[in-house]
Amino acid sequence: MIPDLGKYAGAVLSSYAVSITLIVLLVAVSLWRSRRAAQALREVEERVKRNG
Amino acid sequence: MTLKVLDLGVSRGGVPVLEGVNFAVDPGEAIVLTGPNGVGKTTLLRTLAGLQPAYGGKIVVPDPEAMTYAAHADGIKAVLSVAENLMFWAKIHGTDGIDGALEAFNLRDLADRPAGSLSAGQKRRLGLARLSVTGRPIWLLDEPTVSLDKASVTLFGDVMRAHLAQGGSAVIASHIDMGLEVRVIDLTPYRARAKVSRDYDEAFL
Amino acid sequence: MTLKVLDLGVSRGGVPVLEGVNFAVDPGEAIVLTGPNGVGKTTLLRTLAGLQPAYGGKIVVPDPEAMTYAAHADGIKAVLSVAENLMFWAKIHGTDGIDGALEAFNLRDLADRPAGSLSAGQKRRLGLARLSVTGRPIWLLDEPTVSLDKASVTLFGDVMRAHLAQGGSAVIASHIDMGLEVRVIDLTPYRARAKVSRDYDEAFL
Amino acid sequence: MIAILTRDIRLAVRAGGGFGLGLAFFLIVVVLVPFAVGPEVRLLSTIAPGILWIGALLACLLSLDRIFALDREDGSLDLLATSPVPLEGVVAMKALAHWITTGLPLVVAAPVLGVLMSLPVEGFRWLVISLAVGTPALSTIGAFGAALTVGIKRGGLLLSLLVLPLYVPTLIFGAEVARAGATGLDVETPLVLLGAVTCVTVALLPFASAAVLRMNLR
Amino acid sequence: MIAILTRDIRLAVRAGGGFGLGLAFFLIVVVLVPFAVGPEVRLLSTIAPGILWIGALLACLLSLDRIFALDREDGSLDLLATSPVPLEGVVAMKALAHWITTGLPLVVAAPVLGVLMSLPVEGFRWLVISLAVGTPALSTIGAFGAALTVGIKRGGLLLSLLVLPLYVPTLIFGAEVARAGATGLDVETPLVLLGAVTCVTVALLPFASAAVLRMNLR
Amino acid sequence: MASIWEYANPKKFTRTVDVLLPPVAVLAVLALVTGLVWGFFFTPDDYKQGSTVKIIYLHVPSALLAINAWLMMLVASLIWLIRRHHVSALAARAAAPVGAVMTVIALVTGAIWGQPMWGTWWAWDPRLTSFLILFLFYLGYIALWSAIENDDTAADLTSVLCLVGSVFAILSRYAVNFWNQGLHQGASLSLDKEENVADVFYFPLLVCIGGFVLLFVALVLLRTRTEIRARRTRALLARERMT
Ligand code: HEM
Ligand SMILES: Nc1ncnc2c1ncn2[C@@H]1O[C@H](COP(=O)(O)OP(=O)(O)OP(=O)(O)O)[C@@H](O)[C@H]1O
Ligand SMILES: Nc1ncnc2c1ncn2[C@@H]1O[C@H](COP(=O)(O)OP(=O)(O)OP(=O)(O)O)[C@@H](O)[C@H]1O
Ligand SMILES: [Mg+2]
Ligand SMILES: [Mg+2]
Repeated sequence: MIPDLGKYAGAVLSSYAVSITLIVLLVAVSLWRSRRAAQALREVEERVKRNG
Repeated sequence: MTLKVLDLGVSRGGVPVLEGVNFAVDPGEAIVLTGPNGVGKTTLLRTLAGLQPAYGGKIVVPDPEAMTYAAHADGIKAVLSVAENLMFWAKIHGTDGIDGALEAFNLRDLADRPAGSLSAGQKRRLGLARLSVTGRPIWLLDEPTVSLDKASVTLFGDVMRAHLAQGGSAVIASHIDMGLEVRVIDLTPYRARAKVSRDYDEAFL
Repeated sequence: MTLKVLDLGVSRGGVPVLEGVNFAVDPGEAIVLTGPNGVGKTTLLRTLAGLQPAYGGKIVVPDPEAMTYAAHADGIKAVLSVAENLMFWAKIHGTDGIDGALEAFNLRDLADRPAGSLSAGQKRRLGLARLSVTGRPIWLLDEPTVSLDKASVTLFGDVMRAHLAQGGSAVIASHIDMGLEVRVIDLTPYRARAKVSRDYDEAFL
Repeated sequence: MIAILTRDIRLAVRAGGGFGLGLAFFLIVVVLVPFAVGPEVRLLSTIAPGILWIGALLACLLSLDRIFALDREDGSLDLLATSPVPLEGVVAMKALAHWITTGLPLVVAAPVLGVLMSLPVEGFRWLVISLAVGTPALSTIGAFGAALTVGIKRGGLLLSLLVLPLYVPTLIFGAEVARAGATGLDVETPLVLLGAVTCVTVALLPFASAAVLRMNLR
Repeated sequence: MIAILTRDIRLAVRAGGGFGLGLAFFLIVVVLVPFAVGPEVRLLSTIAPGILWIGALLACLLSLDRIFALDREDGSLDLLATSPVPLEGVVAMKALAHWITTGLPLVVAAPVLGVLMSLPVEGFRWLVISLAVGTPALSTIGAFGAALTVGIKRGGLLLSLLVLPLYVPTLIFGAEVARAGATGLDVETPLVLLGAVTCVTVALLPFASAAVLRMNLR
Repeated sequence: MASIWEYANPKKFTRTVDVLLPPVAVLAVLALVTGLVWGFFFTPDDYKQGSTVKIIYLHVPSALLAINAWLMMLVASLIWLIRRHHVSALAARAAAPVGAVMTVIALVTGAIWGQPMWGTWWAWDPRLTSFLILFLFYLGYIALWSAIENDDTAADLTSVLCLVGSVFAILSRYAVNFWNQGLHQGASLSLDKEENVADVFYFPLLVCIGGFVLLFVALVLLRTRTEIRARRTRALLARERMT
């Protein structure tokens, strides 16, 4: 499956691993924060609506 | 030099604190702002002084450089002497002589003391003495008599009367009675009732 | 827990400020120290609290850890919330619960606010609330009601009365009447008359 | 006591300081050196262990004034001094909090910066070990200096002046370990000495610091 | 305006800071380097110009937070902002005062420290010239950083993080002049560039700093 | 015609993001997967660089984005300073961590590439060095944002920092070039066909760049919306506490 990378396999694979991990982390953190912010806002807005 | 405040709104930390404040202070007049802790006296004074932008309404004053502001932090340098501290502000404002101010606040004996070694009340007197050397007509004072003993409160009252007699004016925030016969404005009714808008803006409220 | 002061002398910056001060404070009793600015109230309180050595005389107290001191600087961290600030001092003093203190000084609504965003009077209330969480019987207070509005002064009076009723005591420096019926000691007569001695010692006076 | 530790760490994190900033400073010093001495790899790798140690030392130094000065300004120190917690404990906890927020991140980040300075690969391990053993001493000594200058407004420079000479033994042994490690020489002797310096300072200096603080509060 | 200059200098002198401390820090950094990298003269004289520049830069950096933070804390900055003096003038005067108390002593003392670092004698002149031309930029850029962080308690580390990248061009050209001078190469190009950087920063940055200060006072 | 500034209304912007985000995100994932799979599995090795040439599909797009993210922040900062639209300031804030991560990816992949190609992880080559400085600028920018409590003040200050920082970044680039001539590749994506990398590498690279750009857009939209909501939450909470 994985193409023959020769003696540079370590370099190529590790750079893909690092980059993809970083990107996935960034996306995950962004999504998580987005969800939390949406949730917090919803709660506050509901409270505001109830209390006028 | 009339200071007019028209429908003024002030905010702190992005939140409206007071709104719809209206008053005018004519030369020779002083007003006292009162209201419970946290109502927004300090915020209002800082806005008048031009240190922060108003949130709504208008401040009308012929010359914004006519005002001077004195807060809890007096701009006193601990390592400079009392006289040196005053002299600096006199030079900055291009006025001459600090003798009058030293005299008025009974600071002559302390003139050569480093300001850092003054007691709380003595420091406060120095802070008030700075007002006289600015030579500006409109004073904005935030709790000026804090830590002052009775004699010093009287001194302050005398200075204030002299200032008003010369056509000066003052806006004073205070909780305690200073023995001045002046107009009192209670800020409690002007508390901001920030409206929450659906299509948010105005910093998203 | 009676605090007794015997012929006490205090000094500041190496200069004697007060001498021959005598008084005793019994449990359930509070005294107010007055005197003109610079007479030495703050210095006396700091000496009582053990923050600086006495210059002469004696402070008799069964347990030096029975006292707690509150000055203008309240030890408030701007980035911590009101509750976090109080909680820290409660933990340090091994007492439990800050609810009573929050309640007593009407800070419940502000509990989650960062302390840096409080107004002058609100900050002062937080500083006073710290006293309750220390759980100590003898309070040494330096101008506690500065910046407080009338309602808060009343709150403070209530807390003080409750403290005294529980057998606590207090030494308070103040220029203004706090609505407490207590013994007042004027420090003016105790001003130090520094004698210059020929064979100098005592830091060369 | 734990309350002091957690409070100090929380304060450091909230104030935007926290773990990141000491690290960033370390990084910057390391980046600036090549700009100043030129980009030749041979030269850089020779001076790398020394410069990394100096960088760590300065990063530590710059955050020292936070240990006591803030607490002094807002009156907390007066209150802590009259609290039931012994002042020695306060000092030790504050030094520990300083180490956790400054020293520890440096130890972790050192290898990355070693790469920037072309440090030979064999040197990495010893660099990290020397920093791990040495930085607690830096924080403890720093707390002592901070206690000495606590009464002085913006005593930053004076503090550096007082503390840097005290850092010399730690620096010499620490850099020696890192240097010997990088060139494959014997690291044992300097490492033992470095450990000894750290042990002695950590054990004894908090008492001196507490005494100094008490004098300063008067 | 002159009043601000004299006051700031007087404050620096009275606070025990003044001329001595920046200098002392410079000295200490220079003294520590041999401890860290080892005592070989050849190595030291190669890195001497760079290390001296880094020392100057750090000495400058450490005293930056005094420019505005103290005035902010005690309310002077509010009062200065509402005074008849334009804020740009205040910033410029304060940067000048900082240069006089920090940069100027470094320029004067550099040759002495050059001796300690075995700098070749021909390099002295260019070291001094490069510092004289470059340090005003350091103070002005520093004042900008100090204005940015004036609202932050103990923003020392953040200040360094913000300011050091801005120092890069000055450092590169300055160290290049000193290095080229020491090895007898052409100094003219980097010197002209260094001068240009200084002129531009000194002429423009005070406006940015004043704007930033106004934003911070709100 | 409606003015573009209408989108400066946070509510309107949020709604637009709600509509725009899913397709952009899907496209980004598609392009990224296509480009990376194509590049990793179906391109030959370079005769000189061997299989390491595959790193180009990560290195070049992230490097491009690292620079362009800063440019975007600069533009957004200018809009905030001149027209005072909050969304613009928040977009700059949202982009900074993305740009910083891109810078890290470029640095790390470059370092890993450098080991086999130049025999060293790191060299003080001008392009590398100026990237490191860019990273420092990102760090300072993010740190300044998080250190200041008042949102508007933070927006003001970081905007000015971005402006001044850009000028100094260009100056530094110049200075660094003067200080050292480097090892690093020159531009190889110019329109001039002659100088380009071979086509086999070129097309998957273009797809990857497209994927990274789309990813950047999606992330900035998402994070800006988050910032807007957080800001509104803060404002509502503050108001609630006040009354
Ligand atoms: C830590 C090390 C490295 C860093 C920080 C770095 C950074 C950069 C930067 C900033 C660009 C410019 C993107 C642009 O402006 O268009 C770039 C492009 C490039 N880099 Fe690197 N690089 C590094 C190592 C390497 C190595 C070791 C190689 C291969 C031998 C390499 C090959 C390339 C190529 C082929 C390009 C595309 C050139 C172009 O299209 O402009 N890089 N890199
Ligand atoms: N940074 C901030 N963020 C949010 N709210 C704030 C901030 N700073 C102050 N406030 C709030 O703004 C209100 C007005 O404060 P201000 O200091 O003007 O009150 P004040 O009338 O001067 O009170 P005092 O009599 O106690 O001095 C207070 O309720 C305070 O809690
Ligand atoms: N470092 C110092 N060196 C010399 N004298 C000092 C020093 N600090 C304070 N003093 C003086 O000591 C005296 C006592 O000061 P203290 O602060 O105790 O007065 P106080 O009674 O609390 O006054 P206030 O009512 O104004 O708070 C004052 O006259 C003050 O000027
Ligand atoms: Mg107030
Ligand atoms: Mg007092």
